[in-house]
Amino acid sequence: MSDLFADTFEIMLAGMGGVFIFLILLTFAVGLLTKLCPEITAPKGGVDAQTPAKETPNVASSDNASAAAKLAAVTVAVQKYRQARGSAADQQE
Amino acid sequence: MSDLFADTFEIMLAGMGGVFIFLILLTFAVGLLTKLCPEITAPKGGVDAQTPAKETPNVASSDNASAAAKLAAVTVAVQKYRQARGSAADQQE
Amino acid sequence: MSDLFADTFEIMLAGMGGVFIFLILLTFAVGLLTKLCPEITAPKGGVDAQTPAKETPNVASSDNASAAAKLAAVTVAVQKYRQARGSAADQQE
Amino acid sequence: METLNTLWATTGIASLSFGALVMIVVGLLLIYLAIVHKFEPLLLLPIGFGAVLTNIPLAGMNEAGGVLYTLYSSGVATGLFPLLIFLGVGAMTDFSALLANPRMLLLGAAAQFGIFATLVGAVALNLVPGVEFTIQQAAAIAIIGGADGPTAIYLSSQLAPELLGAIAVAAYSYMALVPVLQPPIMRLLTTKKEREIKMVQLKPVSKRARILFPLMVLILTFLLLPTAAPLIGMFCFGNLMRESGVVDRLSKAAQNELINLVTIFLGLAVGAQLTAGSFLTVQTLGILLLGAFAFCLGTAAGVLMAKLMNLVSKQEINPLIGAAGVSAVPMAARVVNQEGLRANQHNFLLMHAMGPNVAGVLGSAVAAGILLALAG
Amino acid sequence: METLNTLWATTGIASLSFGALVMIVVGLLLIYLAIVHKFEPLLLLPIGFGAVLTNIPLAGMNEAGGVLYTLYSSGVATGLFPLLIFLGVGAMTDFSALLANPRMLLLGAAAQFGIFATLVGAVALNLVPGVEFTIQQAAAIAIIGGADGPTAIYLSSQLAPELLGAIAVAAYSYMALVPVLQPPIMRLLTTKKEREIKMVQLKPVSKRARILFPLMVLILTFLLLPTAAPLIGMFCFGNLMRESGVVDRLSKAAQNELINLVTIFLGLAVGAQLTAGSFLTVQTLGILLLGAFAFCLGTAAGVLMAKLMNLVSKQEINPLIGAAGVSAVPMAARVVNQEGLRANQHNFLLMHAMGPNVAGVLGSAVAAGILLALAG
Amino acid sequence: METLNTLWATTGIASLSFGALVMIVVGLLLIYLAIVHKFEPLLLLPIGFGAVLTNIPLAGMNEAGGVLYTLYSSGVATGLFPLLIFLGVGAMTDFSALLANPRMLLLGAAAQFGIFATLVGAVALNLVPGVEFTIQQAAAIAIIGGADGPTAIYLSSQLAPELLGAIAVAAYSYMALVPVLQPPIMRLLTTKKEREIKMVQLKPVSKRARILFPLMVLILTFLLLPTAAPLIGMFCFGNLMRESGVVDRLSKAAQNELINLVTIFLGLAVGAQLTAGSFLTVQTLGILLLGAFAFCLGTAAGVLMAKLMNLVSKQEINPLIGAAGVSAVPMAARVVNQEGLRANQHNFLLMHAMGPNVAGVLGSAVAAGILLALAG
Ligand code: NA
Ligand code: NA
Ligand code: NA
Repeated sequence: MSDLFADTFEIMLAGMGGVFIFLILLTFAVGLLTKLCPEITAPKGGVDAQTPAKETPNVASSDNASAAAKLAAVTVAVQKYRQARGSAADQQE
Repeated sequence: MSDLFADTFEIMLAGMGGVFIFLILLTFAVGLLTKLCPEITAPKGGVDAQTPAKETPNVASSDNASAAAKLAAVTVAVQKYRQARGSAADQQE
Repeated sequence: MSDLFADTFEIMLAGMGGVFIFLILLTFAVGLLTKLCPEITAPKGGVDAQTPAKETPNVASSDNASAAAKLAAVTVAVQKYRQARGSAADQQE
Repeated sequence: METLNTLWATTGIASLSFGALVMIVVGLLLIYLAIVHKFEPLLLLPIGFGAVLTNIPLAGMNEAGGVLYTLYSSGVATGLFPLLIFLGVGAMTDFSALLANPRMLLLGAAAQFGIFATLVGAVALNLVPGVEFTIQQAAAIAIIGGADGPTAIYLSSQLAPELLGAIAVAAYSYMALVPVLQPPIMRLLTTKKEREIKMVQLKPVSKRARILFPLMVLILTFLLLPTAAPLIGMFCFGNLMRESGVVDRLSKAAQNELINLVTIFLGLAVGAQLTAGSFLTVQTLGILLLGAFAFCLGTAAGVLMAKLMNLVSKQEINPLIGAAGVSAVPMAARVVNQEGLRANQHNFLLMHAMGPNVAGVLGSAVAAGILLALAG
Repeated sequence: METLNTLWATTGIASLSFGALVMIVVGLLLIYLAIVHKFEPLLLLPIGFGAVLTNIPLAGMNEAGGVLYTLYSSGVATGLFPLLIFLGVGAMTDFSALLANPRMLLLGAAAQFGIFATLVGAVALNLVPGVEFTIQQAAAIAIIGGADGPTAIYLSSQLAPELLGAIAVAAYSYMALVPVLQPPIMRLLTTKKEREIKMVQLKPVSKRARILFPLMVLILTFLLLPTAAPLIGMFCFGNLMRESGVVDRLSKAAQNELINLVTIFLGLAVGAQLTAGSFLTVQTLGILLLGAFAFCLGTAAGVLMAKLMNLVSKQEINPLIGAAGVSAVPMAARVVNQEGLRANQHNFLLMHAMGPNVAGVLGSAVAAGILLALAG
Repeated sequence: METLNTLWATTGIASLSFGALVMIVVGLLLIYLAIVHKFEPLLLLPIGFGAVLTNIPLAGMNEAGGVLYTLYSSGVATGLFPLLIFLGVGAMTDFSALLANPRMLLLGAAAQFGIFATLVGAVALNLVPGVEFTIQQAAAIAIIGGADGPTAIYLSSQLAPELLGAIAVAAYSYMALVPVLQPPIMRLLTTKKEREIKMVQLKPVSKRARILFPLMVLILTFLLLPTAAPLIGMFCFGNLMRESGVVDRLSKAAQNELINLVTIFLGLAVGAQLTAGSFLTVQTLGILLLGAFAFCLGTAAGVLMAKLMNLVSKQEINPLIGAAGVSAVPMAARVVNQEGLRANQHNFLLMHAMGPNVAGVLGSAVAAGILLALAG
């Protein structure tokens, strides 16, 4: 019994040690990885590009934005409609 | 042979009896169930709440409704558009 | 060794022959098939029917088309919105 | 030269047997019925194709190591595929109409008379020389009257796998023929006045009742008829996933991906049982005959039960809806609706027929459980 | 008459055992918790249903030839289902938050203390008369502290299949109880000031880094801990499919169809292990007790590790996020966010807690590998 | 202390073998090619990952009980997975272009010369000391020239499973290299004038013809070449589901869920065959060499056949489209289109190349059937 206890205790120590060794090594590896593969600044522009789009619903009264949005809405809707009709037609064929 | 016949006849009687016993018991159980778990009147309100929404396309000329609908349309469409662009961007990356 | 060679060579000849026989027979069979099951002229009309729909986005400035497209947009968007709300309601229930 | 001989020996022409040829024609016929006449195409197209493949000589697709054999032994012989289909069907079934009017369960019970009368009929056919059905085979044939594909396939995989191909073909064919078989019987047994009966609108059913219903059915099955537990259990599991509202993604997967993929596999594997040796027999004729008999009797029993209920109870029901008790969801309910409209242009019975229709699914699963218990 | 006797003998009432009845109630209780209290319904609803089905007498659904047995032996005993779930989870996991702040891995490591302390605790329970856990069983129980369902099921299928049912139920129940179990511990071990710490915004991570990360984890596993390769390998495969961007249709199939279908099968098969003989034991009580112990210790260790890191490093972290290191994705991260908001209305910790949260998944898979190596 | 020793003994470093290391690098290389160079990523990413996993020492993922072994033995050794993929490919294939111009079948036939010439080539390689291919192995290698992944995997699982890994890698790699391998050959064998030939527009094809086509192919297979029935049969089944229009949900399931899930499993299981013992051999070099040889010969044969047809017939065809006869759908057709545009900016050959392209799929399935009959 106390043998089993001692073994288990040893497994506990070795186990926690193993988990920490593995994840500490991984920490360094990730640090290295993100240093070697930095995020290019492009995404910031990407975020900028997205921001106005996100705000569109709020500024829907402003002319240009709303016109663009409407066009998008129309395009999407017409596509949806056509798809729906198209697949219905397929089944009736 | 006539033994098999008799057996089969007995299975028929026991079978139809069993089916009826099972489903009659279930009938009473369902009666009890629907009595214990009545439908709350809320859904009627739910239906009311839905009705104007359903009519929206017909009253699209009335100002408020159409404005709301347009806003919804624009929002959906812009989201769709952005998703589409977003995933396309992902693949081009 | 040279036996294996001879066998393999024979397989090559029989194989190419077999492939050609199979696909030549299929060629004749397909010829017969398309002769027996000609395409009816209807599909051309079908293409015609689709053409104006495809052009809609381009003529979005023309009044009628854009009105129809807007209606479609609104309808789709409202349906989407209702579905979204409906399923959200389901989960909150 | 020898190579050419070998090649010739491996053509189908060289080892053509008459039986295989006939079975390939049978397979093509099923495909024809599925595509041109829309005979239960989801099952009969794969079954027909499986029948063609299994009868191609030398291909060995239904022998150990072949793909059809693999599908059959892992999915049909174990009962797995039909039970998974039943799970999906449970997830697709809405019991609202039944819960709103639980007396409809009686119609679903009565329509199972087709099953048990056919059991006797199959044993009686033993009097014909050359036909010899065991009680297990008779039970597997009788379940055709349940008008429920997965139930029929499951029961015959357990009781009489040697008849599985013929039974599945008969079950799905007659389900496709419901619009032809049922109306004459329905009209024969009802007066025009009865067919014109309008039924009161159904009350809405609470979500809680819809959630508790599959659990209640399961508990009843556990107490009364454990042999029906595989079928009814999987069905109720699917239905509980649907109604619980907390596992939407699983419920949708069961209704779509699961049922579609398993249908492809099940159809091919069942079709692979359609070999000359097992199908081109007098027994098959008997099965086709008995199947039609079972369908017609079940329809009649449902209609007559509805008329009996009208004698006893005050709240009238249109006896046409009794015919939907055989299940064949949703075809039988549509046929009822159509006949109702024929009698009176404004008599829409579809929703009312859904009650006996889904009751029939439960009814035939119960009947299958009883047959497993008594004839298994 | 004899037929009626046979029929009676095949009712569930006639062969009811007390143990089976209790287990059916346990199954219904799990279903109740899943539906009404939203206790991990995706798993606990199928597990509960499987528990009911497996305990229906005479139905034999968990005996050779039965559908639950077929699912268990082909999918759980082989480890296939939990590994496929892990593949799908990998395809659903976004490691951006972790890559932006790799120190979070330390929190995921610390929280595994719950596992190893429970290992000792389980062996200590052997001092209680009537309880007798082998080291393999202790290891399988301890992994409950990993707060990760597939890992727990996989490890106990390999080390102690006889306890699988109880371990799975405990694991998913405590994961559902995270919002109840964790907050008191989190508040006890932190000051209000600590809980108010705001963290700096995360930097974006390049696509290339996100692609290389699963490969790096895989290589580290290969070099250091091959016994964890099945779990971590499948997880990394899913994640690589997600991030690579070249196999979108496979990645989506893994996140949807695959994980949904396998969840249905896995749940039923795991539930089928909940039989009276294996569940109604003192051991089960021990498992439930130890599971709670493991969860609480893991939470505490994560929080304390965060405080320790604040002592050493200058860039402060909110110690609440240490609690997310137990995994229980995404529940634990949401609890952290909620506690952060309680301390300061403008303190949004969700994104920051995702780092330790996904680190905890890796941490417990590593711990499982070590237990397989040392106690297997 | 002993525990630490055990732990060390279970690290991958301690039991690293040179062969396994090389194979892991090979796996990573395949992943690199899949992600960065988009080399058939749907297959080569899972294959590469499977190759890494199978070579992790001590993990035993490809030994009895391991998950890769389970996938291989149940899905690849039985031929099930490649056949299901072929079913899905059938459901995705549109034969309209071929039906509108059935002479294209001749190009699909000619391009199979690559296969049979390679068969001789493989046997000839036996003259090189250290290389020893049996006729079965030679046949499995030759099928790489079919430029069709599932066909190659199916045939080598039946004839030479020990070479399956190398053959699959070669087949998919060369299919990815089609834009590099084919254009020089195409230009070498054609004049600029020939490449500028514009082809007449294709007539539309009736729905009925598209439905009857797969059945016709099936019947021809049954009569002439039953050994090709598993491949061609499953392919035609998928195509019939697509064209029939009555089983849309099954057809879509075959094109999406089925093919996606099976691709994940197939890729992992095939990759698991890439072990040092079976891959790091002189034979593998031979296979890679012969595969390139087969591709080039097939391309040349297709182009020359087109030129021959121009000598005989009046309705001119652009000989470039002969190159699409090797299949490699749709990559080869795209390459043809590109080369056509290079010769003349207004010469769009894509639709015309689809005819020989899908003919090549049938052609290599026919060739596989012949090889099974003669070398099996
Ligand atoms: Na029925
Ligand atoms: Na964890
Ligand atoms: Na080819």
